[in-house]
Amino acid sequence: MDLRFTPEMEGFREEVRTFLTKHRDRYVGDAVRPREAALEWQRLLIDHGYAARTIPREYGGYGAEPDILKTRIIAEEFTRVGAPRGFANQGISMLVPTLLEVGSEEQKKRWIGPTLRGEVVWCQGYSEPGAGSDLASLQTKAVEDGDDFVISGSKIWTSTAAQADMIFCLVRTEPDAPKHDGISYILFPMTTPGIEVRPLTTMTGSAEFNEVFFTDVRVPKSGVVGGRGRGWFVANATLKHERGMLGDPNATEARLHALIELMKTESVDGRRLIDDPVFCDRAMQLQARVLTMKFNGLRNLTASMAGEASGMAGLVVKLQGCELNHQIAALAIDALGELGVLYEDGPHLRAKGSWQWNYMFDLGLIIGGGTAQIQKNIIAERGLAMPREPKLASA
Amino acid sequence: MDLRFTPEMEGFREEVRTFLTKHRDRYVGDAVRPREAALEWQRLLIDHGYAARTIPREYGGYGAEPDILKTRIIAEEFTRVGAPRGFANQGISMLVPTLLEVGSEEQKKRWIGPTLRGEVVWCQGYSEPGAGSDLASLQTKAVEDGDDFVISGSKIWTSTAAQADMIFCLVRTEPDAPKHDGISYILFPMTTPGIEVRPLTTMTGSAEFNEVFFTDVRVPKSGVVGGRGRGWFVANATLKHERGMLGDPNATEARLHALIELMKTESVDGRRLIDDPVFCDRAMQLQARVLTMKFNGLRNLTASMAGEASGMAGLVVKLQGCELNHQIAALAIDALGELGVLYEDGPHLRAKGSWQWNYMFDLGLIIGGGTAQIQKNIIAERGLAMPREPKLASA
Amino acid sequence: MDFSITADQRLMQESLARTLEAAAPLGRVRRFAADRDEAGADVWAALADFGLPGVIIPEEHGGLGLGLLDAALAAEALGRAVAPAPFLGAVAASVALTRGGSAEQQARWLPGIASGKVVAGLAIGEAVAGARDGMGVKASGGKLTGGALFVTDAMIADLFVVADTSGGLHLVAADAPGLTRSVVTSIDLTRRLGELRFDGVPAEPLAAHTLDAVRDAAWTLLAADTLGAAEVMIEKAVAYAKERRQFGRVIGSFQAVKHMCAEMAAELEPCRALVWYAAYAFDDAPAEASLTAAHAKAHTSEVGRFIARTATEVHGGMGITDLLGLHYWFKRIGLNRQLLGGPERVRRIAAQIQGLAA
Amino acid sequence: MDFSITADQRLMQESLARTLEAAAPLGRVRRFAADRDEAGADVWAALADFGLPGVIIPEEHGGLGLGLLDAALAAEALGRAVAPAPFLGAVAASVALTRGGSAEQQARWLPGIASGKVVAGLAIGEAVAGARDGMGVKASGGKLTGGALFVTDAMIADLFVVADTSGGLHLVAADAPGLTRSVVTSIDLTRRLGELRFDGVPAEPLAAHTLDAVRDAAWTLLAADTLGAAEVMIEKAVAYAKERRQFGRVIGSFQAVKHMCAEMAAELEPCRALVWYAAYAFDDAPAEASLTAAHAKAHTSEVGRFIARTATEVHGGMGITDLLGLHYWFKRIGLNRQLLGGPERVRRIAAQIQGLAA
Repeated sequence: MDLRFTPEMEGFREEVRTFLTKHRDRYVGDAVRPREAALEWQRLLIDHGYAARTIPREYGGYGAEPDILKTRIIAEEFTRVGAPRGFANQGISMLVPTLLEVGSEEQKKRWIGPTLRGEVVWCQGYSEPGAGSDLASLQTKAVEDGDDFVISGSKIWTSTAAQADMIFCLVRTEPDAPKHDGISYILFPMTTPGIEVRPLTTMTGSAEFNEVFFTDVRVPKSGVVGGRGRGWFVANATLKHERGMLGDPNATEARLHALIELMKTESVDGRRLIDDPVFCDRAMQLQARVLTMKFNGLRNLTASMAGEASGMAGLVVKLQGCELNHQIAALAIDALGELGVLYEDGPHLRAKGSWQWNYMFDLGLIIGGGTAQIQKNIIAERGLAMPREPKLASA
Repeated sequence: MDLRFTPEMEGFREEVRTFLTKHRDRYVGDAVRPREAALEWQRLLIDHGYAARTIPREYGGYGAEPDILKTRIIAEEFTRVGAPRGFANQGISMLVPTLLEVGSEEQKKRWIGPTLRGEVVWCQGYSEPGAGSDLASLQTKAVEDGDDFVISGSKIWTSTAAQADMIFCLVRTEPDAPKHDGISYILFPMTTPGIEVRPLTTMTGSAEFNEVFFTDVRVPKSGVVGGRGRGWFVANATLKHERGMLGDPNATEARLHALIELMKTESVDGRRLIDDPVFCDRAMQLQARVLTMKFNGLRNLTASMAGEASGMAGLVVKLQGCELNHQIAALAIDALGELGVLYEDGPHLRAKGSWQWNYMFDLGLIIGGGTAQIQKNIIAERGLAMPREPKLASA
Repeated sequence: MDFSITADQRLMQESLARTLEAAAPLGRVRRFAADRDEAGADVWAALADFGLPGVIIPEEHGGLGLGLLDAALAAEALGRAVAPAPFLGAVAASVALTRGGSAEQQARWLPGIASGKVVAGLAIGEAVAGARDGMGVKASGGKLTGGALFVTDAMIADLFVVADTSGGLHLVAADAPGLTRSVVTSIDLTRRLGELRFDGVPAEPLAAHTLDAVRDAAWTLLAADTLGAAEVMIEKAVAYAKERRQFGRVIGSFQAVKHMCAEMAAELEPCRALVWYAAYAFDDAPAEASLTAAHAKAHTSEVGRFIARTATEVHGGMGITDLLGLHYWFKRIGLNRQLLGGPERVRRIAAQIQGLAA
Repeated sequence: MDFSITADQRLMQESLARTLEAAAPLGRVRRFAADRDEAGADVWAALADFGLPGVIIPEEHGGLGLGLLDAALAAEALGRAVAPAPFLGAVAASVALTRGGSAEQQARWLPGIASGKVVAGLAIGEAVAGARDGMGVKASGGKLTGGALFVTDAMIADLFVVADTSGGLHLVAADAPGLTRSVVTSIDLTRRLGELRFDGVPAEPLAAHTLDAVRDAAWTLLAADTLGAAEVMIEKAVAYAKERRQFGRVIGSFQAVKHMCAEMAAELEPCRALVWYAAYAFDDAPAEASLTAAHAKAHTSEVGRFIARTATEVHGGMGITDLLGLHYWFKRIGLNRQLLGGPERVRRIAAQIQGLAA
């Protein structure tokens, strides 16, 4: 346990600060389909190792060794000045790590660089209307035809489907194999004929997701990643990365900070919200949880950089992180009282309604990417070696 | 919905008050083995219809019609002056209702009266070390031998076993029948040779329960209640009464009242506990729950007196009532701070350590008489018609 | 002589449910939610045919002459249907007038309210739940100045019940000079809120100490509305759990899902008795009315949040989609929770009512 | 350069666990609990052989010269073993002396504490958690007057670290004139508490502003003790759930039981990182030390209560029996929760530390 900053590290911090000051007028944030200025900023970040830091240079990354302290310094300095941290889309957070683990050399060379630079935008085709928690029961079929597969079926919960160039998708290529062994993980363009995207409006009032329908979509077999019939195992590697992403402790800490600022600036009957001991106590309860998840995250990062399994400390991140985000939003709504239910627009709306938006969207995150119940099964079975759900007499 | 008191009811209240004033010097409370004065007080209560009120006169009760208002008036007036309400042991709350439902005429005549009057003390022999939640798997066997059964095995969680005259006990009389059909419900004296009682100390530090061991205990077959092999169904009638008893809303209301008094009289750094907004808020949360359970109880009483099933309102009483009692004790401990952990004796101890005692004992009640998990199964299956636990392939 | 609702009350509730099925099915509610300028006049007309606006108004003024328990049972039905209707204002104005109005005021306003022709809005938020954003209404010389937020049905109301910052209650006609109103949008699009600005607006004062009764009635109705909405969420969750299959079995056979449903039911069912009692006490046990109304409001709000969230979870991803529309109930419960005070605020008042807090 | 404990620290913890298995198995703890006058000298001697009393005392004074993180890892092991030992007082006195003692005081006391021969009791409860029952100590002219409750190891201590009501810290020898002590019994019989009465007792003042450091260290150790005790409760619950059969299967195959275990683990595991960090910050990031120690204490107490209760429930009826002895861990967690401030009190201090509360 040693988080002190050596002179070398303080020098690195100075370097980051200098970069951020110098390029202050070039800050441009993430977007599904980034504009040229954002693409330029992203390239600049990669060139300096502030994005895609540990991804090998040959695939378009910066190629640095993992270093927990430098990673922390970059995060701290970017957060301090509010500089955009580079793209964090599903292509970068899910597909790139998967390709690095199981992609062919050609796939890595072809896709990782453009994805990192924001030139290729991806969407994910995993869940289906009938295959949610039980993802392995997916039914979208890919029938072999010469060098191609012909794909039919549908996917749901596909965010950015309308803007994406490409999809990484799970399809059933071996209909007669046991359910986990018949799936392949395949990449193909969203411009392929036969693909229809329908926006899926949620409780927030916006369509954060889509349904995607495939009717005889012909795609080359060469798009398969990690071997035909191996898709379930490839996808599980990817899901692991998603779970990490959903429990980002830095984002949670920023949200708590915003909550406390809100409570210091807002008042009711002339009394600041933070001066209400009941709300203050709840804020402190959440702050303790934020700290546990922040330090738990540093612990996982240390383990991951040392090539060690993070064990229980890793398994709990998604369950606890998503719930915590939801609870922070809930306290903001409660402390705002009647103002807390306002939405959409109007002069009395706070933070563009983002507390309510988060409260609802986070509930979706608690459900998505493995429901809380599935997470608890995983924690019990993998973390505590408890028995798996027994087989049924009638199943 | 009409809880107003008519002049007739006000007259009844006056009658109760007169009784309580007149006999003020005769108040004697419950005990496992009551003294003569307590037995006299109990008889007086039965004679006036303040105990055993609705039990037929021919079996030693008062023989009144069910009347929710009179019941409520009696409870209120006795509580107001702190008069003991008559015995509430397992014989009265569990065995008597069972005998009334399924006992033979001879069993009713022989046992109900002496039990009501406190002359015969009972204990319950249901659970076994290997049969807790899965009570029907009990293994204590009763082997037929002429007019007798010879009983071998052991029971656990038997309170008052050391003081009891008699036991109502579940034994397996038909070893080859399906597990629910091989059980009989039988009454026999605790003085029968071959019975050994060992106290079972719990986390409270006292032995509220016992283990009871049977070695070739010979008892007459005539003690069977409700028919040989019918014991499971007889016991379920009794368990229903136990569930009602464990969720007594009057006791919960009294405990909340004591908590609020405590918070008004105790202080830290010169400030009363009730003036701490965080503790006050928790007290109000619990008060709301106490009110829900109080009125839910009146609703159940109304249904029961009208001969209607109470449905969901009845199914939730044990789960919610036990938890609420536990939470009230928890708040008392928290509000008392470091004083809250004191126990046993000493000048700084509050209420003889009863808050800690209740906190621990109530946890036992949450577990006993059907764990919280079993209660939730019951609520889901009986109340919401959800599927029962599916049969296993290997079971 | 009992703690239950009567057969008549049960019939009334069932009949109202049928009326709402016809007049305000989910498709109708969706149209109301989508068109923010739509007044929902057809729904209100159907409820007026039923007599609902005058449920607690004495028969001599054209009402049904029933009690707050009947109004609460109606509110439960409205919550079940997530029905758009200015019902809260109608009952609140009825209470304000019957408890605090002169005979003349009663005769002038109650028949219109009872018939549904006069729509009433409730503007007591600041006095009950505290003032934010510089809001609050001052009364001086029969005129009102200031602002009120979170006013129910502000844009379609003909009459407002307004509380000033000292707790006085006033009637204000919607066309009174100096009154301006604007839309305020909440998450719950099945109800309409607005903001009122008062610039020396003439107002009719009501009797002192009427605010508490109006508040208690409104709290009880909000609790009943949440009760109804939460019931439906449980029913939908249970039905979905019995139908949706994953891993070769219906998800309702998984103990985790069963227990989520059991916990929802165990939390909600006792709320019903408290809501009933609070409504009963309003008319028949006045000493207990404020405390039980406060607890009904606060506790049902907490339970409602738990159910809104848990029922959504049981539905998995479908729970958050607009396809299913479960979010209408989720948001209805969300608005009920905050309107006229969130649980923490209302519990503080509950403590004050008993002299346990300053 | 990392967020983890070192291989040496892990070895030390494992070795301490073996020492405790030998010196303080449950049977030994039971005897300590049963005989209230027993001092547990053998257990303390074994720990002294290990060097534990001087874990954070500089080597020049006979200690191991390690940091609070090492002490916290030791406290975790003690909590796991529900071991009776005056360890909290030893570390607290070490902090008091190293941070607030003169060179002379350090030389006089630290070697004895390091060897385990001088047992120290901690009497700062009133200053940290508030005074009840007219307690509190006043300092005047080098003498102390008043009373202190919940003093650790009061009856066997040779030396007390005492806080006065203005936050000043003092050393008091157990045989100082005017000092009387008496037993106070808590639910947790694996630790001993007592009451001190001061009647003009001579005391040695320590440097100003030392109390916060003593408090932070003590909070961190209490959190670590709960962490260890809660770990064991989860382990025991999981083991029992895998072994106990009902309805023809092990109860751990029921999803309800699995999820209870999963929830316990999910709550506890992140506490570990916070306890580590609080201990690390105590030595290496002083600006964050008080806040993280407060949150470690309060949050681990809340999680500890949840686990104490849930692990007991998983054990069914056996969980509450003395046969199994699970209650020793339950009560250990219960005392840790309240000692030096319950969670609400400590969270209030956490808010004050950040300037969020007065």
